[in-house]
Formats: sequence, structure tokens, C-alpha cells
Amino acid sequence: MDGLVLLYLSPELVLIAAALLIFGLDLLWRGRKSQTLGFVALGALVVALILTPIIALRSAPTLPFGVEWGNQIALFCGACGQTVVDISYWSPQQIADALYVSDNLTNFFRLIGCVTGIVILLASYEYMATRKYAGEFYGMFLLAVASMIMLAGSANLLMIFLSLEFLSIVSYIMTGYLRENKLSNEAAIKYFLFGAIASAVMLYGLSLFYGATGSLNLVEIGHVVTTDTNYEVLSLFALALVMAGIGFKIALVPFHQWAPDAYEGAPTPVTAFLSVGPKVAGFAVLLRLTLEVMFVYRVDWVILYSLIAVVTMTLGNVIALVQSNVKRLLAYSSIAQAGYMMIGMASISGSSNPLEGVNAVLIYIAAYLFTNLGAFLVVIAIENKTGAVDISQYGGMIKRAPLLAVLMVFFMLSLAGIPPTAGFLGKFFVFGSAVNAGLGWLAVLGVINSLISVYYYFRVIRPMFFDPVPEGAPVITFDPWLRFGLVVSAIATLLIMLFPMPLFNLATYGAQIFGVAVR
Amino acid sequence: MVQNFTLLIPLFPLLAFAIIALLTRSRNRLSAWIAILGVILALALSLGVFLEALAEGAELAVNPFYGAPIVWYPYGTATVNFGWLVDPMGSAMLFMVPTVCLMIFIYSVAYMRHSHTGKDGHTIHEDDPRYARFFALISLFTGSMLLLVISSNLLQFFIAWEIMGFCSYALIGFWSFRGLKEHHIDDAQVGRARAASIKAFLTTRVGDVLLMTGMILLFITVGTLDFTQMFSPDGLNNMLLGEPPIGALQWPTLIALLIFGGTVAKSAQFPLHIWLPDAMEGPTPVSALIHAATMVSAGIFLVIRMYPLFVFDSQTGGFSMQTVALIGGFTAIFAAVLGLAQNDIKRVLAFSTVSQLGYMLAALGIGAFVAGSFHLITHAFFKALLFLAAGAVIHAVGTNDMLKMGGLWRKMPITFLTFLIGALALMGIFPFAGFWSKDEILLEALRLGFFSESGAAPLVQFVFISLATAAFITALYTGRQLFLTFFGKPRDQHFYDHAHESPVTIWVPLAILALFTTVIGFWNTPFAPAFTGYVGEAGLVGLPVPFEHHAFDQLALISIFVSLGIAFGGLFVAYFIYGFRPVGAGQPDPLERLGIIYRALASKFWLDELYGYKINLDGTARAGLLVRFVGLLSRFSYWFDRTIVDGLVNLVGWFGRIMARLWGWFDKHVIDAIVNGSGSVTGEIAGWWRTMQTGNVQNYALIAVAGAMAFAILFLLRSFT
Amino acid sequence: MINDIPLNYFLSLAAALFCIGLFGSLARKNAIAVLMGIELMLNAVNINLVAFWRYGSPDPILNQAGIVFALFVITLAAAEAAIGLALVIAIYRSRDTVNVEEINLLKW
Amino acid sequence: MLSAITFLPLLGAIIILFLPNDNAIKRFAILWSIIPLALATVAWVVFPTWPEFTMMNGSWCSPEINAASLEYYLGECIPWIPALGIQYHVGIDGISMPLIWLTTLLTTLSLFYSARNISTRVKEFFALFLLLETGMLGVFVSLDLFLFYIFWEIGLVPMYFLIGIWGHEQDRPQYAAIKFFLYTLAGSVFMLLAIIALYLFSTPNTFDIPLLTATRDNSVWAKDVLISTAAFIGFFLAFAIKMPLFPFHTWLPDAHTAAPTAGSVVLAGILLKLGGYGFIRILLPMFPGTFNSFAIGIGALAVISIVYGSLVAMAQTDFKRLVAYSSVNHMGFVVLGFAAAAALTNEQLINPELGNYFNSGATAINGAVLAMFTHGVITGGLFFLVGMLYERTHTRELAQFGGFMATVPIYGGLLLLTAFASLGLPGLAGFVGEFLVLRGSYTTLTLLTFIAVIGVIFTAAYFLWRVVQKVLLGKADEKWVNLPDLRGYEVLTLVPLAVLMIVIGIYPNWILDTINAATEVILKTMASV
Repeated sequence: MDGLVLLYLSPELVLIAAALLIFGLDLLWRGRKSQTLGFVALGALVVALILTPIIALRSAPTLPFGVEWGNQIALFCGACGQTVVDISYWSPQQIADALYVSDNLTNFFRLIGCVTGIVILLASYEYMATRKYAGEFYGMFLLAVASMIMLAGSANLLMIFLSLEFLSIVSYIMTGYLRENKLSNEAAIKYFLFGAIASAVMLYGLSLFYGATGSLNLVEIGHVVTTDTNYEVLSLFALALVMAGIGFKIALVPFHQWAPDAYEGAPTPVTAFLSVGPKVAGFAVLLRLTLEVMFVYRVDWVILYSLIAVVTMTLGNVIALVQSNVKRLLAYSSIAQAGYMMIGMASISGSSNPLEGVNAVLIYIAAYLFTNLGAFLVVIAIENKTGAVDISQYGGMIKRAPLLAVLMVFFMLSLAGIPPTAGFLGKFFVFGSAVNAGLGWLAVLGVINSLISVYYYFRVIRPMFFDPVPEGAPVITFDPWLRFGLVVSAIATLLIMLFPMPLFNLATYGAQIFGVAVR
Repeated sequence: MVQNFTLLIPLFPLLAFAIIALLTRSRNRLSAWIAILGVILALALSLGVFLEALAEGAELAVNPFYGAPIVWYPYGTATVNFGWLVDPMGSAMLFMVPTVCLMIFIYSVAYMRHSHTGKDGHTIHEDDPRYARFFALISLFTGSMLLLVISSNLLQFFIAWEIMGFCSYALIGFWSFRGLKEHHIDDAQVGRARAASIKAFLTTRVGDVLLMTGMILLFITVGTLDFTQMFSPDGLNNMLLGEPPIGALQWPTLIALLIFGGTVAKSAQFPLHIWLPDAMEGPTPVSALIHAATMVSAGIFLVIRMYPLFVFDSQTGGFSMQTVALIGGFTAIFAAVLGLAQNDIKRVLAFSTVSQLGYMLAALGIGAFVAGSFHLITHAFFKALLFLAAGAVIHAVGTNDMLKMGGLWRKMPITFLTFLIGALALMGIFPFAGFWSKDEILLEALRLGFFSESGAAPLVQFVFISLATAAFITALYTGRQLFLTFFGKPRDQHFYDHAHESPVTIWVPLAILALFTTVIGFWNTPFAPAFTGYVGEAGLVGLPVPFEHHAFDQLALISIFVSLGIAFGGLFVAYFIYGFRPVGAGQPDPLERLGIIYRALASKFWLDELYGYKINLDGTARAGLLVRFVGLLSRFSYWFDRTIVDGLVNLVGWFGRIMARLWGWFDKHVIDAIVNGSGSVTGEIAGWWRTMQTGNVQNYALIAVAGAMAFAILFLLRSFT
Repeated sequence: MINDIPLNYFLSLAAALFCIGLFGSLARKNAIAVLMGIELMLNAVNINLVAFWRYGSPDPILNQAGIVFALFVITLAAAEAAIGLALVIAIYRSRDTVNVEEINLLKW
Repeated sequence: MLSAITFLPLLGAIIILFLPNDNAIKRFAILWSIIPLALATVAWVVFPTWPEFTMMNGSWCSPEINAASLEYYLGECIPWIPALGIQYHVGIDGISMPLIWLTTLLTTLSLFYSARNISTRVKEFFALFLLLETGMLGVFVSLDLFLFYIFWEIGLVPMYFLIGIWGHEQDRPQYAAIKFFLYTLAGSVFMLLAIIALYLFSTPNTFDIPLLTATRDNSVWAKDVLISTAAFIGFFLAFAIKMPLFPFHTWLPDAHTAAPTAGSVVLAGILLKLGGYGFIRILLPMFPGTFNSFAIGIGALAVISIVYGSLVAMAQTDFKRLVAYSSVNHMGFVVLGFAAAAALTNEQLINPELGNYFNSGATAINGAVLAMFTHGVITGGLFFLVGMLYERTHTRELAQFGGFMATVPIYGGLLLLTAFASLGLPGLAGFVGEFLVLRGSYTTLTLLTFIAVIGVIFTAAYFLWRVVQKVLLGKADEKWVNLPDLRGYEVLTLVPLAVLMIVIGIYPNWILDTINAATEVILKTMASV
């Protein structure tokens, strides 16, 4: 084993190690000083965040940050094949049975994961301060972030399955974190049952894939299906089953139904994580699968993706119209958002440069991340003080907490895709790539959907500004960490719009790893 | 030299308007004097220009005072310029307009003071509460009339024209609103004034729109609106270049008719004459100024200005001049007949105005340019005189109704005398102004219609007959007016007692106007046609052909006697009906014996009920059929907007919610059915999952698995095909 | 001996097992039974993987991916069962039921 | 300069957030809003010397863009998202200049008026208003479609809140606000798609308006009928809704009626103009061919707007609603003017023999742009007047009023002036634009213009019948016996508008001169060689 492996895996390793440390310390301190453990978790995330660019730079030390990140592969787990080779994905014939890669795409998702983790952690301090087992929560949370990153870096069916299960199991636990809360329990068990069935179905698909191609490595499978048409039927069948597992993570229709229930029942910081983490990681896997394995079947999956995109965004938006619980509303909203991302996925196919679609999806993911987290942070801040999660309880928020109200408007605008917000930029890229790919109709449906969505996003805003302050409603205060998180999300949401070049470059580098194999 | 300052003429009254409106509106007397000063300055400058023009003589017609220095707007690579243009007829107008205006201004100073009986029985004299406002508006009016007269550009002309329309609106509606403390007007009057003002504006607006259309088409076909350029040799010929717009109708005809549409409305010609009688709701000086002397004659002036176009049209075979003659001739007799049955002293004059304007148009239409123009000038003087005298009577008596007057000559001899002069002029009796001008017109009609070298023209014959008949009726109703008002016994003692001679500021203008009425006719007698030489000798701008003029001959002599005979005949009939046996108090008008004809006349042939709206004495108004139709259309449009257009939008707006419900329904019925169906297939009993949305996680999972299977099948189908 | 049994037999067995498991997990009311159904599905996958490894791999000794995968699946099934049971206990404590149909506070 | 004008209000809005009390906020907002007004005035005054400011020397954009935007003045250009060829590119010409000036003027007046009338949630109101100003100004200055779109949308949100929060309770302000928002957004999202399509199918790929116009005849998007038609429709929908053109107008009465006075003023005065500005800045120069083929249809919609708008206005009993519908009527003329210019064929544009057509097109565009400007002035004034009346009487039912000419003469005089300006009395501002549009459109859309002229009569009818007669004339009612006349600040608010109405009506050259310079350029770019 090469020593470099440790470096290439360092963000994940740091997170996992910190999680273990937290578990240990929590045991030692018997549940006290949970705040300190929270800071440990924060520290770990920050370290991981700092390590990511170092890894990227390590691969191309002569070039400054963000220009050319090189393409490094780290092979891991000797039992499954050869030891580490430093090799580019661009020469498929040399591929070994790689399990895990640390390439630009992984790095992109490392950044995404760490930022998600940090923001949610900032928001959960106050939430967790009054609740039991906070220490464990922080540990679990770090594991969730780590698993999310690992899912993004998996280059092997086995690794995909393992990371996915890792992420799932941690998510189940976090969802059911409020042990005495009926809703939390119910959410967790529903999430679990649904997830278990979905992953079993997916696993069946994976086994068929293995049977068809004799390999677990994505690139190798891609190589096989590209060169050999015999496996087309089996591969496509397997693919459909695999979609169930990934769709479950992303909450695509028709695999979405767990999401509203789980979002509503879970502790709100966890909901925030669920709405971003698994979804984002799911897209990472989907990207790898789409581009490396089944690009040759693009005629098929473009139909499928378009269909899913339309149904997902329409259903999410339409059902969100009648929701009154903010968390549930945001759940449906995030389903719809996944639908927009699927437009980007679908448009990977047709254009002369499929990487534009990848770009669009990655940018959308980043935009969505900050926006959605920001919205959830507002919900958390309000829930912390008042326990209110219903739209009708948000009356007069502009008086009670002007910052929250104003930022909520901003985040809602971003979710609806109205400039000058990151959400607009994301939609701009996604629709642009769709038009470019000759899927203009999809873009038209997308904008119609974003119109519908404005209605319910503004339903959240309306009582905040137009309704009077309810009798005896307290002024809402929140701790500086949460405020910091909010401000960070808001500024990021704004800056992504105003200065999109860094993000655009990041996404481009992330997309560069794919060499498209055409039959 | 003075000609270079022509553009300043309208400026003085406009300045007066601005000063009164902005600064001195609370100082009645001061405002009045500022207004009068404005007119005097304008008059002085106008007279300067007039005299300079006279010095130029007939040559002025082809080489007028002209300058267009003001760039009003640019369009593309060209510009539209404003400036001044004074030709002989314009200079005559410059003499007539400010003179008449000045008289009316002076008259108004006293007229706008009202007397009423206070609570303690004393007679109280006080200024009208809107005294300053009145002077501001008539200043604005005078200014725009002068601007119109000197306009070098049709667009400029049109702007002035429309501002006058606004003044007319505002002055007809002068008493259309009433504050809580204003007691000199009653509610009925308010209602009448309100309806009349709107009626006037909208009716003339119809004509304005036609005029504007014509103007724009002219602009497009000729390429300019500047009179001198338009009537330059190339200008009008440009019109023939384009494709004829509608069938056989050629451009010049269409444009001339559209422009004439403006005249029809402004000069109250049939069928758009309906507004003028109701316009008498304004104060009497306004009636004199706007609805008799000047503004309505602006319509005639428009035809005079555009005369080259009309001539050009008839030269190229169009029928616009015939139309002008036809409408003028018909209106002359039509309005005269209506004037017979009016009891309101001002309305009689209003109809006579309409009739006289018809005279002018008929003259212009048959090609008697000079005669028509001259009648325009003389008519302004004697009609202003008549109105002002009638106003003095109304002011003194306190009513408009002639049936309540009678025998007033004893009480107000000066007024009577001046009115008599005006009435004789109107009837066309020697030697007053109307005689000369009217005689000229009849002579021309006679000559062109019956003794023309190019054969008889039926239209001109019709015009002659109609005008001659109208002259007869004019004498008849004017005589009726004279006898009812000033002779016989007082029919209402209360009003009679109230009557008194007018104050000096009222009768002096009357006297001056009477003087003009007496002498102005000698400007153009058949023996010494100075006016004809000045205006007609050199033709017009762009029409440098002298208007045909005959020396005094036998026909002219015959014509003099014929017209005198007609006038005296009418007067005699009037005397026979009204003077010989005066109408007593409470007696009906002898004409009422005509029955249905009288009623038709009194209600103006029910035209108001057809396409205008009828204003009742009590201040209510009844919309005519056309107006009602528009109202209905409007309400229908609004209903359409609310229910259909907005309804569709709301449908889209609710689309989301409807969709949401649909999804719910879909879930409940369709998916449930599918689920149940699949349940029975697997041999299990239905009812495990009531609906997808009950929160049952197995339900969710089933959907998910079914979805995955559906995808798989989709793929498989794809692969097998 | 085992070579005499065609691959299809294994695959059919796995498919049948998978369907039974799927049916169980979708149809049973008791949460524990649902868990068992899921275990069945995972085991079906294991059969698949091992069979494919045995029949499909060019060199089963060198390339052990399938069998390793199966090992991981077994481990994971255990973890999943643990977490599932824990959740079932939790829900039983708070709601006194493990009937999946009755766990429906969260809906619409 | 342009950036300063555009972003100063935003800076002001941010500063307002930190100001302590209401009075300070009001005073600051008014004074601050004068700065852009002053800058805009300076920009206009130096108009004759503009060519010297064609493009700032420090332009960092590509030479093609610099070459394409020679006709735009006070330009600033900085690469923004180079990967997509998006520039921060601003610049103005004679068409945007008056509109910018009007925006700053109306904002200042609105703020000035609102300072006395808004007493609740002062901070939010003034901050939102300044934010709105930035959005509106941004649309007028931006020369990059991406930038254009962003500013276009920025204006929506403040307006939404202005209507929703400070709207009149009985008018369902929240419904009106969301209707306004959704409606406008519905149009603009399609514009977004059109913008994307233009970018993708242009060579070089760019969002730059001048560059797109310059390379139009060589680009795929213009050659391909399908793309250009689809993109045209996308843009057209956005602009038509904003204008608003029949049948997309129904958001307007609700929004106008519900909005607070200052909101209505800006809504009618500026926001509607954004649509018209889009026509002239994007549709005409970039899609002359497509527009040409749609010209008759769009002209027909415009004429329907004119006639139908006036008819519907006639049926109103609510003063403010009436004024709102009058906007539909008047904006119809604007669209008619643009449609008439678009109806010119390529030959008519380039053939010097047919110079008359060129000038007619110029007249139509000049008229339409001037009509936008004057409509802003006049309708702004009308909404102020309605608001002032409402402040006093707390009703807008026309049937309740009467005789105000006698009881409140100053108000009466100003209302009379504004109403007559609005119905197009020559000598006042409204006439000039209307006349020029009709003059221009008779050349190409003769029959439609004939019908439009009927609308002129109806316009006069409803203003006289409904506004002047019901409000000013008639007998004063006892219940308004203590109605106070306009106070000093109210008169001060209206005087600039009244002066503009008269000055433009009497002597429009000063503004048309500016507009005409730009119009010629646009007509020339419309012609493809």
C-alpha cells in the first residue's frame, strides 16, 4: 500500500476518526459536555474541508488552486484486486478493479459534504443543547457526512452498495433520534423499511450487473457494455432495478414517498441533512453510472430521465401547493428540486458536449445546497423558540425576527429560481443545457413548474410579512452559531449568483473526469 | 416689419391666461383687466400685421407672410416645423377675431356680475364666484384662436383647434358644478351644463378624429403638413402617386372629406350640429364669442385654408366640393327651420348660427370663395352683436324664454336698437353687413347655377333654392324673435319689472359692434368690391388663379332686389303672425297649430334621441340609441373581462390547486384500484392499503417497486424492439 | 457435481426467493415479518452473486469479487437487522404496536 | 456613471436598514433618491456631447462588443461570467435616457409623497422602494440579456411586497400581489428560455445585445425560422404581459387597485414601460423578420387593447380601476407604434427612394417611446390624484363624488389638466405620442389604425363621462363639506408632472430629438443588408 492512499482518503478518514473520538469521549463524559463534542465535530469538518484542496493540489502541485486538479485514483482494499495504482480514468484499458476514487468529482462532493456538514452543525447546536444524547448525535452526523462523501467517491458496485447502506443506516438512526417522539420513531421506521426494501431491490440489480459483465468496476462494466451488445437486455434490466436504490436516495418519483414522512418526523437539523446529503450523493452515483456505464444506452435513459424529471417536479410542486407544514412543504419542494436536477441529467445525452449537462447538475447541486440549507436553518431557528412548524404560525415574522423573515424571502426566491439568487443560476444552467441538448420541451415544462412553485414558496412568505403578530408570540432570538450559518448560506446563495466563475470552474473540473465512451 | 412678430400675437392672451390661472385668480377685477390688456396688445399687433398686409395688397396671396422657425419634432431624417402664415384672408381674420374678442371681453366685465335679491330684500350685486376663471378661459380661447389663424402648419392648426375645443367644453360647462355656498345657479342648470359640455366635446371629438385622420393621411401622401409646402406645385400632385385607397375614391377626395369632417363637427353642420343648441348653457359672452363669432367659424376657416386641396380635388374629378356645398346648403335650410320653433332667445340665435355657417359652406362649395369668406367676417360681427344684445336682455330680465318677455323696447331702448341692427343684418336688409355678404352669395349661386356658361348645374341650383328659402325663413324667425322679445305687451310682469337698461360697459361694446355691423358691409359692395380684390384677385397659396369675378351687371341688380324681397317677405310674414296680433301672456305660440310638424321642430327631429343625447330642462339627460349602445358595449366588455379573460387566468392560477386535488383523487381512486387489483392477483385480500397516502410504508414501497418494474419493462421493450 | 447444475437453476431459485421476500415485505403487517422478508431478498441476492461468481468469472480463484460481495451483504444484513429491530422496539415502546398499518401518523 | 445611477438606490436601501428612526429614514430616502435624479439629468444635459463618451476607455470586453456598441453611450463593460460570455455591460441611447430620467423622477416624487402618507413599516417601505428603483433602472441600462433578465426579475419582489403590505385592505392586496408576481413571472420565464436559445444558437455565443444585433444576419438563431419564432414568442410573452397587452392584462387592474399610491404610480409609470422598452430594445432590432411576419397580429392585439381598454374603463365605477384600465388603452398605442415600425419591409427600410417609409417608421417608434414617457408622467399623476382623493374621502366609488371643482379647486384644476392630457388633448403631452403613433402606423397598418382612432373617441368619452363629470362636476355633496384642498406637499408632488405635461405638449422637440437619434439607429439595424 502506498502511503499516498492515506492522504487521498484523509478527509473521510478524519471524519470517521473524529466520529469515533466523539463516541469515545461521550462515553467517557457520560453525556455531559456535549457542546464540546459538537465543536470537535465542527473542527473535524473544517479540517476535512481544508484537506480537500490540499489533495487536489497534491496531484498537480505546480498549478495554483482551482486551475487544474489532476486526476488521481486511489485504489483501496487489497482483497479485491491490486494495490494502489496512480492511473487516469481516461485510459480504460489499464483499469484495475478500483473500489474508490479520489478524483475531481469526489473532491467536489467533499467540499459539498463538508459545507453541508458545517452549516447543519452550526444550526444544530441550539437544537441539541436541550436534548439528550447530543454527543452521539454529533458522532453520527460526522459518519453521515463521511458516508455521503464515500458514496460520491465509489467507483465500484460493491463500494456503492456499502456506502449507500452506510449512509442509510446512519440516516435511519438520526431520523429516529428523538426517541420519545412518536413522529420521529415513525419516521425512522418508515424510512428504514422503505430504504431496506429499496436497497434490496437495488442489490438484486447489482448482482445481475455482476452476472452480466463479470465485474464490479464501473469503468470495466462500461467497457464491456460498450464493446459487447450481448448484455444489453440484462444490463438494462439491472439498471432499472439499480435506479430504485438511487432514486430512493434522491427521492425521485416514484421512489419518493418516504421523504415527506421522514422529513416531517425527523429532527429538523436531520431533515435539513436528509434534504441535501443523500440527494447530492445519489446524484454523484447517478452521474458516475450514467457517464461511465450506460452512456451507450443514452437513447433509453434519456427517455427515462426525462420522464422521471417531469413526473418528479410536477408531482413535487403540485402536492407542495396544499401543504401547511413547512417541513413537509420543503420536503415536497426538495422532491421537485430533484426533478429539475434530473433535467440536467437528461440533457447530458444529446448535446455535442455532454459534460455541459454534468456541469449544470453540479452547479445546481451547489446552489440548491446553500439555498435549501438556508431555508431549513430559518425553520430550525423558528422551531427552536416556538416549536412552530406550521405556516399559519409564522404570522408577523418580520416583526418578531426581521433577519429570519428577510432571509426566508431570499431563500424562497432562490428555490423558486428568481434572480439574483443561486437558485436562478442553477435553473439557468439546467434549462440551458436542456435547450442545448434538444430537450426544449423539457425546459418549457421546467419553467412552467417553477412558476407553480412560486405560489407555494410565497405561501410561506406571506404570513411572515402580511399577517399580524399572533397574541403573545415571542420575539425570536437565536444563538450566534445559527446566525453565522444563516449568514453564510445567504451570502453563498448571493455570491454564487454574482460571481459564479469559481463554482463554474469547480464544476468543470469535476465534470472533466468523465471520458465519454461511445459505441 | 411687423410681420416678423406675428408669432407673438397669440402669446399675449395666452400669457394673460397663465397669469390669471397661476397668480391672480383670487383678484377678480385685476384678472379681467389683465385679460383685456392681453387682447388689446394682441389687437394692436394684429392690426399692425393687418395694415402691413393691406399694404401688400392682393400679391400677399401668392407670397404670404411666412416663417417656420420652430422645430416641433423630428422624425427620421425630417422635421416638422411650426411658424406663421398670413395671407389676405388670414389678415382679415386677424382683424376680425381680436376686435370681436375685445368687445366681448369688455362686455363680460359687467356681464359676469350677477344681481339677486338678498334676504333683506335689497338687490345685491356681486361677481360670479368664477369671475377670474372665466377671464382666464376666454383668454386661453382667444390665444388659441389667434394661433389657429396664423398657423403655418396643419398640425399647429389642429392643436389650436383642439385647445379651443377644450375651452368650449370648459365654458359650456362653466356652471356645470356647484359648491355648497353657490346660490346663483340651480341644480337643473348644473345638470344641463354638465351634459351639454360633454355632448359638445364628444360630438366635436368625432369630427376631430376625422380631421386628424385626414391630416395624417395628408401628411403621408403629401409628405408635409406645412401649408406653403403642401400647396406648392409638387405637393398636392404627390397625392395622386399612391394607389387609391378605397375603390374609386381617390386620395384627395378621401382626405378632403375627412378634413371636412372636422368642419362639420366644429361648425355644427348636419348631422353633427346637435351640440350647438345645447352649448347655449354657457354664459352668454361665451355663446357670442365661441359659438357664434369665432370658434365655429374656425371650421369654415379650415375649409378656406385647405381650399386649394378642395379645388385640386374637383379638378381631378373628386366630389368633395359638391359634398361641402350639399351639406352647407342643406344645413342652412334645416337649421333655419328648426330655429322657428325655439322659445329660448339664445337657441334661436344658435340655430341661426348653424344656418349661416351652412351658408358659408355652401358658398365655398360652389366655388364662391370670396363671398363665403366675406360672409364669415360680417357674420362674426353681427352674430356677436346679436348674442351680446340677447345676453343683455337675459341679464336684465332674468330668463331666456321669449314667451315670458315682450314689450321690452321701452325698458331698454339702446339694447333694442343694437339688437335691431343686428337682426336686420342677419335678415339681410340694406344697408347692414349681412345684406352685402348674403346677397353676394345668392348672386354667385344664381350666376353659377342658372347663368353659367358651362351649362346648368343642378347642385348649384339646389343650393340657390335652399339658400333663398333659408333667407326667407331667417327673416321669419328673426322677426319672430324681435316681435316676441321687444314688442307687444309684457307677458310676465315680474320679469318685465325686473328689466332695466344695461350699464355702460355693456352697451358700449354693443354700440361699437353695431357700428361695425353697419359699415363693414361696404368693404365689399357689388359696386366697389375692395374685399374681393384683396382676397380673391391673386388666388391662394398654391392656387395662383384669380377667383372669377364679374363686374356689376344686371344680374347683380336683380339679385339685390330678389334677396331684399325675400328678406322683407320673411319679415312681413313674421309681422303677420307675431307683430300684428301679439302673443298674449300664457298663450301658446301660434306655430303650435302646425301640430306634429311643430313638435318635430321643437324636438329637433328627434336626432338627439337617435344618436346624441337629450338634455332636459330639469338637468337630467337621456342617452340616445347610439350612446346607449356604446354603454351597453362597455358594460359587456367589462363583464367579458371579469368573467372570461380573467376567469381563464384564474383558471390557470388555480390550475395548481386543481391539479393537487386531481392528484389526491388520482391517488385515492386510480392507484388504489391498481393496488387492489394487484392485491387480488397475488391472491391476497384487498384492503391492505386503503390509499397510497394513508402513511402506510408498504404502500410506498409497492409503488416504488412497481415503478422500478415499470422502468425495467420500459427498457426491455426498448431492447427487444 | 455442482457443475452439473446449470446456472439457470440458481438464478431461478434466487428470483423466486427474491419475489417471496418482496411479497413478504410488502404484504405482512407485522414489522418483524417485514424485516424477515427483507432478509430473504438479501439472501436471494447472495445466491445470485455466488452463482455468478462460480459460473461467470473467467478465473474464480483470482477474481473473487462476487463472493466478497456476498460476504459483505451478509454482514450488512446483520447490521440492518440490528437497526431494524432497534427501531421496531422503539416504536413498540411509544406506540404499543408493531403493525405497519397502524404506523400512519405521518401522512399526506 | 450608469452604474452609479443604477446601484446608488440599492446602496441607499442598505443604508436605510441601519437608520434608527422613521423620520431619519424618510428624509434620507428622499434626499438620496435625488442623487440618481441629478446624475440622470446631467447625463441628459450632456447628451449632445455623448459621442465623446461612447465607450469608456477602460472597457475590458472583447473588441467585437466594443465595435457593436458604438451607438450606445456612457458604456461600461466588464466580463462577468467569461465562460458563458456574459458581460456586465451597460450603456444607454436616446430611448433609454428619457425612461431612466423618468424613473428617477417618479421615484423621488413617490418617496416624497409617501413620506407623509406611509406611517406603518416605514423602514421596509423605503428600502423596498429604492430596491425597486435599482431593478427598474437596471433594465433600462443593461445591454446584456443575462443582466437584463436579472434586473427584470429584481423589480418583481419589492413590488410584490409594496402591493401586499401597504395595499388597501378591501382590495385583496395579497391576491393582487401574487397575481401580479405570478403573471409577470409567467412571461419572463419564457423570456429566459428565449435568452438561452439566443445564446446557444449565436456565433460567437454571447448574451450581448449589441453584438447579437450586429451578428444577427449571420447567426443560426435568426436564420432558423423555428428558433427565431420560438424565441420571439418567448420575449413577446414577457413584454406583452408586462405592457400589458390584451389578453394578458388582467393582472393590471387588480394590482393597480390594490397597490398603495406610490406603488401604483411606479407600477404604471415605470414597470409597464419595461415591456415597451423590451419591444424596442430587443424585439425590433433583433427579430425584424419575425416581428414583421407577426406585425399585423400584434398590431391587432394593440388595437383591441386600445378599443377594449377604453370600453372597459368606461364601465368602471371605481376611480382607480378606471385609471388602471386606461393604462391598457394607452399602452395599446405604444405597441401599435412598434408593430407599425416592424411592419416595414426590408426594402422600405433600405431603399432611399422610399425614404418616406423610413421616416414613417421613425415617427411610429418616436411616438411609441414618447407615449411611454408621457404615459408615465400622466398616469403617474392620475394615480397620485386618485390617492390624494382616497386619503381624504376613503372611498374610490365615483358615484360618491361630485362638485369637487367647486369645493377643491386646486385639486380640480390639476385633475382636469391630467385627465385632458391623458385623453390626448393637443397642447398637452398625451397627444404628441398618440399622434405620432397614428401618423407612423397609418403607413403600414392602415386599416388597424382606422379602428384605433375610434378608441380615441372612447378615451375622451370615459375620461369626460367617468372622471371629470363624476368627480369634478355636478352638485357638491354635504358630506364633503369639510374636504380640504391639496396641501403644499401634494401640490409640490404634482407640479413637476403637470409642468412636464404642458411642456411636452407645447414643445416636444427637446425630448423627441433625443429619441429620434436612437430611433434612426434602430431602424437602420432592423434592415438586413
